[in-house]
Amino acid sequence: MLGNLIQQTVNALTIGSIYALIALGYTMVYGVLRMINFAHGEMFMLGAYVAFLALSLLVGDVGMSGALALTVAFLVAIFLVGLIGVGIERVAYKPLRSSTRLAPMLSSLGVSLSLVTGVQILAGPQPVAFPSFFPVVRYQVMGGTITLMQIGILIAAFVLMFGLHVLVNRSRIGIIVRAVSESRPTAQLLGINVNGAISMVFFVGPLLGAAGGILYSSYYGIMSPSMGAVIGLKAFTAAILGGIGSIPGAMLGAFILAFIEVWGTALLPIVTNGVLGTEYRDVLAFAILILVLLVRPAGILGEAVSEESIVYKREF
Amino acid sequence: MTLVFQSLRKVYGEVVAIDGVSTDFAPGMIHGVIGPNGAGKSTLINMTAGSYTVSSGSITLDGKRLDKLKKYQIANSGIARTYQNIRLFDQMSAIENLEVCFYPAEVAAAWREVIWPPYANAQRRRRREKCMEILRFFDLQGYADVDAGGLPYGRQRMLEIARALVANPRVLLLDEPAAGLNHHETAELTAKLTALRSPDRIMIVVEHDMDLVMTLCDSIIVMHHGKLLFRGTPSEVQASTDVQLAYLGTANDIDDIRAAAQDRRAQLGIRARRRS
Amino acid sequence: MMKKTIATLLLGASLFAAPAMAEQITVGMSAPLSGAQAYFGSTWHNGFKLYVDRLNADGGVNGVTIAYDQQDDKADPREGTLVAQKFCDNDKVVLGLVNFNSGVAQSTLPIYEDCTLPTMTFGSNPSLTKQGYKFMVRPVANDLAGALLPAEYALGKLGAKTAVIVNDKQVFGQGISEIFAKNFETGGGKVLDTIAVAPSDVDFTAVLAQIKSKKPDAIYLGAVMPQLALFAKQMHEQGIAAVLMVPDGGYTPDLIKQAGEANVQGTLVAIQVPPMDASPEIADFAKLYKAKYGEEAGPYSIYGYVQGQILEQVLKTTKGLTREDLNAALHAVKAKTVVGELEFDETGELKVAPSYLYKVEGTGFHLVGSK
Amino acid sequence: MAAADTLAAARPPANRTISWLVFAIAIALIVATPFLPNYHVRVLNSLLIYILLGIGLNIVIGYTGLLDLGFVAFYAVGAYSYGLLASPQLGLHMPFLLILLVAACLGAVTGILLGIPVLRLRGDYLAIVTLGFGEIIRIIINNLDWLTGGPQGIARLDKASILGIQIARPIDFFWLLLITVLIVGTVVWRLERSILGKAWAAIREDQDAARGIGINTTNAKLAAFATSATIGSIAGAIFAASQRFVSPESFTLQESVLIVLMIVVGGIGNIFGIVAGAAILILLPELLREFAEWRILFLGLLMISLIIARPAGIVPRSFGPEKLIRGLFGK
Repeated sequence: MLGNLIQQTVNALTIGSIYALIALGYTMVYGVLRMINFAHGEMFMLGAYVAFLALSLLVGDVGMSGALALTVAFLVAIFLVGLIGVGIERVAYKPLRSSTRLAPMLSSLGVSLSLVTGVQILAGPQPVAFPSFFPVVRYQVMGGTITLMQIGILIAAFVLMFGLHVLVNRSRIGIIVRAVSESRPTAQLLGINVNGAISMVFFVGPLLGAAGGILYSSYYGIMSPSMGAVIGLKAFTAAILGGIGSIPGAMLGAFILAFIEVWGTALLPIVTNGVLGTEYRDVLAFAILILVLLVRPAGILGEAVSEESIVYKREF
Repeated sequence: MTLVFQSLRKVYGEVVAIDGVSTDFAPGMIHGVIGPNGAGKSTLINMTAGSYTVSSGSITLDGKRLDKLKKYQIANSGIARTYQNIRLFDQMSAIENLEVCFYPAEVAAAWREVIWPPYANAQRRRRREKCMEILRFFDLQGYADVDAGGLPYGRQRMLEIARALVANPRVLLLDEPAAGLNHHETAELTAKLTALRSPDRIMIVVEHDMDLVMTLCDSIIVMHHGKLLFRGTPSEVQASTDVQLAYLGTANDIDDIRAAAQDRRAQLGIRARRRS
Repeated sequence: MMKKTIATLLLGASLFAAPAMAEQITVGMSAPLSGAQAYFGSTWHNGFKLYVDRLNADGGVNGVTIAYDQQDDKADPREGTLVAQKFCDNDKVVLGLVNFNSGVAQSTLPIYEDCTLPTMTFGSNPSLTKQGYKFMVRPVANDLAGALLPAEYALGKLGAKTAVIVNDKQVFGQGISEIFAKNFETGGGKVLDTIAVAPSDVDFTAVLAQIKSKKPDAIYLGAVMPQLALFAKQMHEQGIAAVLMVPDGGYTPDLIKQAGEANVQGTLVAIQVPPMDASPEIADFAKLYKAKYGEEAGPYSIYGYVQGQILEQVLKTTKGLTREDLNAALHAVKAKTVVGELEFDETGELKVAPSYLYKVEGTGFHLVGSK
Repeated sequence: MAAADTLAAARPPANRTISWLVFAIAIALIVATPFLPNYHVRVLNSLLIYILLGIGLNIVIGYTGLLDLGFVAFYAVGAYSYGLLASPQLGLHMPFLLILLVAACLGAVTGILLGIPVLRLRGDYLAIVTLGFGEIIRIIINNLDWLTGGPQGIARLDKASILGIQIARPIDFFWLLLITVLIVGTVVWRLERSILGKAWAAIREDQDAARGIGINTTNAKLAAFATSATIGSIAGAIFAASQRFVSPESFTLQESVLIVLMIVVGGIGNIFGIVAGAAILILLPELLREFAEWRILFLGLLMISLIIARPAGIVPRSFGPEKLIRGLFGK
């Protein structure tokens, strides 16, 4: 039982850290643009595909080997996807910045549709086996099984999140991004390069998302063009749960969601005496989300908006 | 009977924004609320209108407790307000901004408007005429069918006051109505507000424009650090050293107060114009 | 150039006027060609196109060439009905090769019935043939057959006493796993638990922990790829020793590739397809497919190929090329195909539906039973 | 009288040519439909169902300014009402009109029940919660096998008939849907112009200020939610009757998103905009069906370009039914 407990906790942490990497992208974009970026899930998917492509080029054509190729592929992929993110923002969202809030959101839906279909056409619609970034090593900890992969994912995710923390809180760029998040008009008045800050966010968000995608594909050994949709929705839910716009909130929300999923699957049939099986797991997740929002309408760490501090009179 | 505050308090976490204010406002008069930045003037308005909750104490209008009501119920109890940052319904025409105020009285018959066109037309005509009247009072009739968001800033301020008047409220709360207005517009505003004085109506004006407050108001409340510092007629306020201290720390000249207020007004004006 | 065009036109006109056997028939093909299931739909269709193109290259069947009109139904019942109506309205379409998904077939079959368009329906849900449709046949074994062999094998050869059933709560996965459960219990086994997972799930560790504590002899997983591979992989990683049994979707090299060779050893896959090396014809098919499309055949490609063979036989025996004629011929057909001789009963179901059971050994599938 | 003068002056002139053109195309299409092949009629039916759904959802999104991403839940409620009350599933075979009534009521009740807890949430939080409710309803339908048939759905639904006239052929459904769209469209348009509609607009523009003028925003939003749900549910019942099969696959999140897209691409808050949006997003993929994946790619790129070119939608907000009528009759 203890072994199971430990193992499920590690599982939840692993999944949660991947969710967190993606949720951060949602929340950062929301912070600066008040926009739900529906195409963000596709950055996750692109990460895996670009890394796969890079890896096969490195190993196949360049002849690089093993661990080095994996590391290079990982870095190249997340960097490229970051650039793609910036490009997408320029083309599909920037022209809509002064328009209603719905317009860029729906434009991002179009981007999402195009990216998924584009990859389907280029790489084929079927799922593809994805190489493991870590050797298969299992550790037995008090009866539970933990893999090296899980440890690797946790470390990688935490390094990235710590990097983001430093970037946001300790660097000049971070200050600029935070200023723009606080109030775009004021930042503009103060002569801050708002476009630069937005580009930065659209670079860092997809970069983290892509990292999440690579770790995820590596963890499950598979990638598919449609994988962004499901995970994207989950990460978005996590970001909302934690309080969208809040960076710590996104991480917290992601881990809470992962724990709900893992423990929901394990406990639902037991608690309800078999009436509700694991198939109701997503219902449980959404129900908890709804309950949290009823108590805290702006999410766990989100700031409640008062009437006077509202930025937009229209919500959409 | 009057609008009464009874040891009103508003607390945000550690910060006490309003600290035990007790006062009352008589109908037929225009009451000014002044005080330096952060004195709690707007908070007072927001609490009265139900935009903010009341931490403790009570607000009653004609003996009826308001502070436990929801915001829309407070509005329907005869309290209307304007906002420091104009909050019109931007994509509705000027006259629609006024017409919608008939909602509380007429929503119960909305279904008749849907199924019976002649009734709907009659209702619409009636509403329109009433609102046109108010628009004319504010010289806005020419803008009736223009989207409120597209009006010049000064007109928006007027339209917001017009909107507050549709339901013929007992209490009219004006939160910095002159903010961002030029001299000409301010004069116009003063004239309109003076004309709105009526024996049944309690008008409360929060304002930084001292000239406006001094000429317009019958009675003035001075707020300082969330407390009621002074209450009196304009001339009493001008004579009070307490008030001068509150505004400027050490100053003793009402002209300095005026200058400080002017500064604040200019800032607000910039902000407000940019928003629009 | 001009002359040639006119000649063609004239030729066309004269052929059009010719009685009875016109030169070309059109087959309406409908399957998900976009979206998550596009791979299954398109590779299945490719199998059919592969065979038909070869027939056409040889001058058709008795001079009749076959054209196809391939349409995307997105696995959506609403879109399926639109496609169905499109085929119905097109007089040139005399046969349908339709609906990969039983759910879509449920809403399109009444339309095909109304316009008397005979179809070879692919959806394998048993209920489809129980609704009295006169214009459909199902050239593949339904789920009843697909889930019988694994249950018998588990009980008999493996001596399994207990099983846990997992399904993805989709039409196919749920249907087939319920039938397995029934067969397993009729044969004397005990179903310890039935667990449903979401069709989008990729992480089964929590479910597996639950299963682990029940210590079943066998696990039946009613789902499709890539869930089959993910489940097998995680099951092995959790150290669960039970035998994993999966339906036809797992009969693909992807199962072994995606799960990792070590993780799927001993997994049993039931499918209606004989081994690719079972006969020269099948090996031939696999080679031809790869040559034409540049990739390995999909899990359902061979069915498409078989349907091409059925069509060939139908064209050989039909009286005319009207929908009614083809329908009659289709119901009466006895077709020799790469999976054996196929014929239909009056409900349109295969009289004998061959089914096979494979075990994953190394990087390949080894036949361990057939029926 | 001065009021009337300024009124006339301020209103934009009605464009007679465009009005007549739109009117003529609509009439021509309606008159021609009985002579079209069944496939085209079915496509038009599909279009009409989406227009109906669009009209319903537009009340919440376009008029009231609330982003509802779970609209498909009400569509499902209506469809399953028909599925359960007119099929062998429960052995019930109720008449179509009665089911339509039941579906409408159920839709309204579901709308209110879902609305009560969520309507105090703002903006994006409302969006995710409605999305969650949409998914919850779909998952429950998918798992309540004993009632809904689970993923297998409910097959062999009764043929619909109204007062003894059977509604079975595509063209029958065309007339049924056309009449429904006209009735619902008119009712919704009149609602929008009523005092309730004005309150919805006020909530959309600034819900705090709306409260400040005495609007009980919760009730007004609930009214919007319930009306919209009722329409969604009616559309669902007709959809089920025309498909004669219901299964959870028809009620996915993508469907909700598609309807939102229709509204925004066409012109938010405008009934004609919905028609335009539906035409683009339903007809275009239909015309390109054989191109499989390419058509989806094309659609995605088209969506981006359209939204960038016309962020407020193809049909300008000002070109509503009122303007059409004035354009036609020269008032």
